[in-house]
This record gives sequence, C-alpha cells and structure tokens, in this order.
Amino acid sequence: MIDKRVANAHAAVADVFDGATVMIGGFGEAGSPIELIHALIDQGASRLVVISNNTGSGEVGLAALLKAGRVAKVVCSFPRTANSTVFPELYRRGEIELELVPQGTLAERIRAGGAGIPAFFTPTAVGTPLAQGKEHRVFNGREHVLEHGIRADFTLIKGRTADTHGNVVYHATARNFAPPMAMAGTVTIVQVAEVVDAGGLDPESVVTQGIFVDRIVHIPSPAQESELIASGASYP
Amino acid sequence: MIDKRVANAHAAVADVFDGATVMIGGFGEAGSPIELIHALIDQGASRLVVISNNTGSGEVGLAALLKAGRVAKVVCSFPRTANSTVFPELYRRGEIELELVPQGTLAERIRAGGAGIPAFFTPTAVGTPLAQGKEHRVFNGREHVLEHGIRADFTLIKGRTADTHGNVVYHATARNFAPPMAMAGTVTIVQVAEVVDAGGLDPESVVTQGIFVDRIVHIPSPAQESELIASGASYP
Amino acid sequence: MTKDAPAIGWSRDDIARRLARDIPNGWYVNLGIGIPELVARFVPEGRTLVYHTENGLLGMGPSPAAGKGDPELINAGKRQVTALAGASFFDQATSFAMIRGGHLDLSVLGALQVASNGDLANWSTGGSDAIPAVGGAMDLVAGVKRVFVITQHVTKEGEHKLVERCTYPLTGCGVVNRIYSDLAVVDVTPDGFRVVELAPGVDFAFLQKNTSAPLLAPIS
Amino acid sequence: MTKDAPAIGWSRDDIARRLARDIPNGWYVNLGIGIPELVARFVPEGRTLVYHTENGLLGMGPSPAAGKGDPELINAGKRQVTALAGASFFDQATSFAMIRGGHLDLSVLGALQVASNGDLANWSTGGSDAIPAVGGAMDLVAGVKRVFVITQHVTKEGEHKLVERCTYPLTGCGVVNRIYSDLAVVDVTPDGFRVVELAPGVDFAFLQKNTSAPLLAPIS
Repeated sequence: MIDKRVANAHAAVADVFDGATVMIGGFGEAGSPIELIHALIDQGASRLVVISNNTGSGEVGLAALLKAGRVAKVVCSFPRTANSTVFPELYRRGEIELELVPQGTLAERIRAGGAGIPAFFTPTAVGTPLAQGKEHRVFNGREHVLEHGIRADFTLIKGRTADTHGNVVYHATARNFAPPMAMAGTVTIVQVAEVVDAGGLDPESVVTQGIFVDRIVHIPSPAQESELIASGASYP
Repeated sequence: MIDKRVANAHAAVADVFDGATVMIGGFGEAGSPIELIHALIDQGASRLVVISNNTGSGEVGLAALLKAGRVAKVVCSFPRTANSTVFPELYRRGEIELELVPQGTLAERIRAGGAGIPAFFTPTAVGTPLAQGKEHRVFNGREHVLEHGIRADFTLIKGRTADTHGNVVYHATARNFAPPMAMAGTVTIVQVAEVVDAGGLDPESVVTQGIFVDRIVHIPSPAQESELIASGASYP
Repeated sequence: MTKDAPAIGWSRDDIARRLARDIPNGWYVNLGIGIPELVARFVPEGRTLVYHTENGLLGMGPSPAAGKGDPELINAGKRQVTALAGASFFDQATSFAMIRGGHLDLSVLGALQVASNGDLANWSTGGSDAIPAVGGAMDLVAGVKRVFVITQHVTKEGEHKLVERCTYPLTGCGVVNRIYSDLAVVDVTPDGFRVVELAPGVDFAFLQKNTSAPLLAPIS
Repeated sequence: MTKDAPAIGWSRDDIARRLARDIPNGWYVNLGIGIPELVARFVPEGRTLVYHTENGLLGMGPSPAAGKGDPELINAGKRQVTALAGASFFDQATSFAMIRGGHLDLSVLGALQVASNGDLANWSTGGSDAIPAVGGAMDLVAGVKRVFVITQHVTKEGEHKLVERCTYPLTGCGVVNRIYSDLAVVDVTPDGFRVVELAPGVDFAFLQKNTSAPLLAPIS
C-alpha cells in the first residue's frame, strides 16, 4: 500500500531547514503553490536559496516569503513583474542575492539536475554578460557555454490532480516548471486540488510520474495570486 | 490550414537519400514503424546510418532493411535479440559497423540533439570499455564522461493517434524512443493507426507536440513484428 | 527626428501588418512581449500560424472574452490567452527544447539596439539601479531559426536604435535577420544593413540620418 | 564445487525469496532480465513495490493471462507484462532520467563477475566473436541508489564469480552493494566482501573455497 498524502501543508514542509535550497514552481501566478509557500512562511525556515522563474507579486505567496526575510538568494530568469515591489526593494538595499539565468537555461539546468546530468553545453547567452566567466567551447563551428545541473533539498509545486502514488497531471500553463522541478527535488512536495486512488489517472496521460513525488497535500480550492492581490491581501 | 498528412508510406520516405542518418523508433517490436521501414526498403536508399535501440528480428522490418544491404552503420544499445540473425551475420562478416551506446546515454544523446544541447556529461559507462577515448571530468567528486547530442536527417516512428497538426499520442511501451527521436529528426515522419482533426486530442495529454512532426502517414492496421515472424514472413 | 515628422512612416499597426505579410503559412512563431504581440492581429487571410508561448503552450489563441479568462492559461507576458484547436501544453524544459533545438521558424522581438552585424540588445540598459531580468530572450535568439525585430526606428529621446555596435548588454551575437521599424524594413546582411523597403514619406537619406551605421540601398 | 554438492545452498527461488525479504515497502525497483525477474514473485505480504522497466513503464505487473497479452506492453526482456493501478508510461529519455538521476531505490542484476571492490561485469565476456550488447545495465549501475546482484556463486563450469578483480569488461566500478547467491548473502564493504548470511549446509570455509577474494566473517 502506497499513499503519499500528508495531513496538510504545514506537515508537508515541517522539515525544511535553515539554508535549504527550495525550488518553487510557477510562471507568474500560474502554477504557484501558494498554500505550500504560506505554510513555509509559518514554519519559519530562513536563509533559504529559492529557485523559481519569478520573484512573486504583491505581498502574498513567493513575494511574502521574500518580504518575511527568509530568502538569502534567488535563482531566477525574470525578477520583475507588474506588481512586483518586494524583490526590487530588497535587491536595491543589497539584502538579497540574485543569480540571473536565462529561462531556458534555468529549465534545462533543473531538468539536468533531476536527470543525473551534472553539466551540459548550450548556445544560449554566448557573447552576453550572463556567459562571462563560464567555460566556452566550440561545437559544430559554434560557440557554447558550460552550464551545471541544479538540484534542491525541497521542491514545492502545484498540480491539478494526483493519485496516491504521486502521479500528477496539471492544468494549462500552470504546468511550466513543475515537471523538471519535481525531478530535481530531494523531497518533492505537490499540492493538488484533487486526489484520486491509484488507477484514477490514465497511465498514458500522467505528466509527473510518482517516482518523482514524495508528499501530496490536498488543497481543494487553492488561492489565486491575482485574486488575493486584488482583494488587498498580504501574508501573514 | 495545417495538414501534415501525406498520401502513403512511400510518399513519406521518398526523399531519403543515400548516406542519410535515420532514427527508427521502437524497443524490440514495440513501437517499430514497420510500414515506414518497408517503404524505405522499396525506396532503395543505401549506405544509411541507422540509430535504433535494437537491430530487428526475423527478416521483416528493421532486420529486413539490414538484410537488404542498405545500412552501413548502426548506433544502438542492444543489437542482439531472441530472433535476431541478420545483424549478427553481417557483423561477423564485417559488413556493418556498430557503435554501441548504453541505452540511457543513447536516449539522452537523442534528446540532447533535439533540444539544441551539443554535449553533456554523464556518469554512465565510466570505467568501462564504452568510455574509452572519451573526455572525462570530475563533478561533485565523481568521474563523468562527455557525450554528444545526435540528430538525424530523418526520423521514422509509430504512434497511436495524431491530429492533422502532428500532435501524437502513443500506446503503452510502444512510446519508448519516439518522443526524443521526433525532436532530433530534421524530417520526422510518424505512422499512426488513427488521424483526427486538430482539436481531437486533449491538449493536456499530447506527448509529442506537432512542432516536432513533419509528415503523418495513416496506417490503420499496422503489422506486428512477432506476428509477421510467426507467419514465416520476410520482406520484401 | 520622428517626433518632428509624425506624418511620415508606419504606425505600430502598420509595422505589425507589414511583418505579418512575410510569415508563410504553417510557421511556428514566438511573439515577444509588447509590440511583437500586435503581429498576431494581422495574419493574412488563408494562412494558419502556430503561436508558441515559452511558458508552455503551442497553438496560443487570442485573449479570452471578458469574464472567460483563466489565470492559469497565460502567455509569456503573463496575460490571459486561449488555446486553439490543435494546441498542446508542455513543461519548460520541453518548451525551451523547442526553442534551443531550432524547431521554431520565427521569433519576433523588440529591441533596445540592433547592430549592423546582427547583434541584439533588448533586455537591459545596464543601469546600476535597474533590476536585471532576462526571461527567455537569450534562448530565443540563440535557438530560433529566424529573428525579426519590430521596433521604432529611434527612441522617444531621439537616440538611434540601429547602430554600428551595441552599447547596451547583448542578448545575442549576430542573431537578427531583419528589422521592421516605423521607417523601413531593413535586412541584416554579411555586408551590414540593407534597406528592403522604405515606409511612405521616408527617403533613403532620411533613413540614413536616423541610423548610426551605413545603409546599403535596396537591391533593385 | 556446487555441482558436487547439490544438497546444500539455496535454490533460485530461495535466493529470490531471500532478496525480496530485504526490500522495504514502497521502494521503486528495477529487476534485470533473467534470475532477477524471479524476485517479483516473492514480495512479502503487506508490502507494495513499484517495478520500473526501463523501456518505459512504472507500475509493471505480472505476465498477462493467456491470450490477453499486448505485444506493445512489454518489459526490458521484451516479454509481455501488465500495468497495475497507479502505473504510468513514459519515453526513454524520461525513463533513464529516473535511473541516472538516482530516483530508483534498487536495481537487481545478474552478474558474470563481482569484484571485492564492488566492480561489476555482467554484459560481455569480451570474446572476439560475441555480438556486444549492453542495453541499460551501465546506466542502472551508475544511477540507481543500490545495486543488488543475484547470481549462482560459481559458474556451471566451476569458475568463481566473486573475485578480487574482474577480468571481463566492466559494467561499472564500485557499484555493487550486496550479492545474493545460492551459497550466501555477501556485502561489498570498503574492506572487501563481508558475509552476511550463509545458506543452509554452507560453512565459512566452503564459501571461501568458492570465492576468489578474502571473505570477512559476519558481524555477530
């Protein structure tokens, strides 16, 4: 009998430790695991290294985690958004470190980490400031840079439906970084709106296989970042 | 209006040229695009470099292509099978070249080729004859070898259903090498048992996206290798 | 310059329409955030293009009807979109495999500067107080088969955008194929900028005056 | 040696049963072709294991009932299998990402030779007339968290399989954690082979006589 459900979001993130590397799914608000992030704020772990494509909006979800002073460094491709004020302020005050990575290189580094590939060559960013100091090599007459796989101690993602074995399917463009991040997390935690028994998902349509998922949290009605912001919410 | 269907298997492979590199899907008989292979035999292109996990069984499909003397070299992980006689004979007579690649390295090299990654490091095969002569490097205290992405002039694969845009879903373990090979083919040709209009596949369940597929051939009742062999068939 | 001459040249819609005319049926196209998004409105009758948005959708359709939007069905600009028949959703590693692997036919991007050797700068002015943000731009220019830039020919402040060498941090080297501006269509060739077409009311001398690199005359 | 002593040691089923006893509930397990496949028959009551077959299935079940087979639902040994509730199908790149990325808990493999430093040779005897074939073995030993070998202790010809150094071409270096043979369960430790358990009728001296590397006594 395999059942990866845990009681709630707080139980799911209870062992995140100070200084942990945490991958957080989402592209903008789509796929952002807000309830898991809020539980992580309550939990209190600090000096986190967060790997996520953006840095959140308003003062909820990822932005709230940053505002609470829990994040020492972010690894991301686009730390600016329409309603993004928390990160810019921290960054200008020198209170947070930023590793800027092209979006595709970020996705591939995460996938590589999850797939046991420690490093790969890519043509992206050659000749730009983001390639400076990196090893270069010519393949097929073209310059490439060496990039390294990355892994995380914890991955927090949001899916639509999971079965008890941890197989996950997603909704629309909320899928984004979740599948590679699920592969790259030592402990992968997924919040889903629906949990079904093993056999409840079509084996041809599973997107993230259960082997990549450690904990499932059932959040039947997840909050949507833009709605929280529109309502003037801030967390905690 | 986009419709990637071509009239038949012969039309689909008409431009395969002598000396072309051809990826052929399948693991054993599962996923082997027999009708496309037979059309390629009829078409006559020779000195082919074939990238496929195995070398076929009996005297149909991939084994028949080898038997017809059309293949100069195979790149594969397991050129031996229960009913495999054609490849062993050619190999022992020195009439075919073999590049043996561990199965996971083969899959990753194909995926890398399709994803624009010219090379990557992997721990697989370190300390074995298959790592000899390759660049080694230590990452995280562990030795790795450099492997190169591979592409093909043509990819021949089998799916279950395609829409007219070239989105494809597969059946069970017939999926195997088809998705990465679809990405790595300059011209990717897929035979499917069913073709539906755009909109006929669930966008959440598409496995190979239409962008990777160039030509669709409708083969309503594809032959199964083991049944052909059991019936004593050989091709042509 | 253009500020003083509002009566000449193309409007933003004109530029987008002109660019759309050059995209063949069946191409897979990624439209950058901003002006590039306009291109989708002007696809000539009878052509079907497949729009890719790098956050994970092929077959992107227009904005949803009011009240029909889904906050988790968005484009790279984080605006709500729709999915057309034949669409598919996929993860970021797959999305950028499409981009980096050369599977997209065209990337349409905005620009801060384009150099006559095809270098593009479109992500940062290098200001020390700016929050650096790159997104998928470097991946797009490195991987997509063709890169078209759509831009005003000069900035609001009158600074030239078509230059001999970019002074802003680069997005990619030698990556731009063609520029569609309010004043002209300009190819990037091994010999430098070559004018393809002048906008109404624009002559070669005027265009050259607004361009900080030598222009080659159209091939007649 | 074993040929002369048929009455001692474990049968193939016994070895498989002994190995299965050591696999905890919930592990993700890849069973190699041949003897390793027997392990699936002996999972202790109350435990659920998830079997991975590298050709693209997690949640592999037993062979289908006669006439119910699907030639495109097969395992790595190309035999027809079934898919259990909770199963998923995936492509080869994903399958070996699971393997290489360290996501599987256990790989059970056969062996030609195992050395006291954990080196494994199980794909080729190096013969010049042999058709070399490696499949996924090198990926499995390089990536999976633990590697258990299941094997006869000596070959039919009486040659030792547990050796000081492998003479056949390697599958991987220092990769084997534990060996289950017809004569004993043996751990590979930094100090070499350590006996964990002797099969019925087998004593330490007999086992050492059938092993070409020093054996350490069980920790009592």
